[in-house]
Amino acid sequence: MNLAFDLLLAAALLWSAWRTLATPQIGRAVILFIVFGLLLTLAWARLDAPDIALAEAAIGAGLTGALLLDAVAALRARRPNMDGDET
Amino acid sequence: MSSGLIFAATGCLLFVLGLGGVLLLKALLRRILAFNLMGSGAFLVLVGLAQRDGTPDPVPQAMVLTGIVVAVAATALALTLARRWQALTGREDIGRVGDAGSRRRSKQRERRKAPR
Amino acid sequence: MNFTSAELALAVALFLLVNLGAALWRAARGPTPADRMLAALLFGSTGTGILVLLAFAGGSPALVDVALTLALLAAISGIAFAQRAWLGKVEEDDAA
Amino acid sequence: MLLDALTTLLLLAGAVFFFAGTLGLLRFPDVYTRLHALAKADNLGLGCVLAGLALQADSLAVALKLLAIWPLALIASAAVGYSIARRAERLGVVPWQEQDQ
Repeated sequence: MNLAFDLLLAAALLWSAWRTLATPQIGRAVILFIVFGLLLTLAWARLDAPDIALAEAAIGAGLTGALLLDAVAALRARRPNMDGDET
Repeated sequence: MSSGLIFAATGCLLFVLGLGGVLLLKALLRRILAFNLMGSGAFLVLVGLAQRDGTPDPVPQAMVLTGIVVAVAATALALTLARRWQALTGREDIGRVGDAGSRRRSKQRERRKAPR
Repeated sequence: MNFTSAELALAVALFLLVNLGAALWRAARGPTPADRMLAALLFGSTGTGILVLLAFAGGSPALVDVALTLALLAAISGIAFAQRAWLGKVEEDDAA
Repeated sequence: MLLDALTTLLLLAGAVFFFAGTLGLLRFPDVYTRLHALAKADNLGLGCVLAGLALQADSLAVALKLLAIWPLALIASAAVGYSIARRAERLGVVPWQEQDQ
């Protein structure tokens, strides 16, 4: 059962990483990257590294996601040919 | 096959995926994402291979912990640079300056081609 | 019933991971950006459950702290999404 | 023995609720209903799992820490759910209604 857990987690990691790079829309890619970070937290937990899992949960899931989403919004708002409807 | 070995192999594949993304993708945000994936792959290899016969080795774990924090700082810096680059030049990718890879130019070319 | 509790915890964790696989499908194909973000939030709450179960099954109590952090901080990206990044229909044809 | 049986029951109930949440996320028609599935079913499942594991904890401190996760997760989930629903409403996402008739 351990082996099945690890293999499934590895497959989910690889698939989300691949979709992150392959989706055409940058907003979707960022959300998939957040999902990748959450899955990576589980991977650190499986690798008996709770301190790294703690750092990844705080940084990879919270901080990096917020930074990337903010950057996407800022780039989109300043793009000239597309009027981002600011509400 | 232990879980360390499985995740080390996953880390290898992630590194290759991220490297391909960094080399092949044009948009800056995507390159930053690919760079982060590459770093995560390297971290997985470090921790996974350090876990011989069940007992984890604390030194690579400390290195990876530092590396994660540094990666976030580097990502924040890269995002700031990308925003500044877009504010200065209006572009979201880098190529050679004056290259036809720019998004606005290819749009113009399409528009020129369209009426015929 | 010849389960020990640790094995049961690992089995439930595996089942939740299968659930996460299904949610990954929604995160990749969801029609609107909000659906993708909701899938990411599901990863946060289900991931908390998996971490607690792994802490029990693997016998390392430090993972409970990780679960606590994950439960609180997975919400941050959701808030950032709602406040800053979700601007409406622009995202649908946004090819950068 | 009773504690073991209760833990088994609570863990299985938690798995069922988590499964219901995922199923709702996959099958419900619009943002509001999916939000509802996510915020209610998943947190109930998390509460069941936490209560079931707290019964097995070897010290009171560990059990209390396990049980402290639940209200915090509830607060975080409520904040995110409110935020996303208000944003959707302000963007003009129309709530889904039964199409036929």
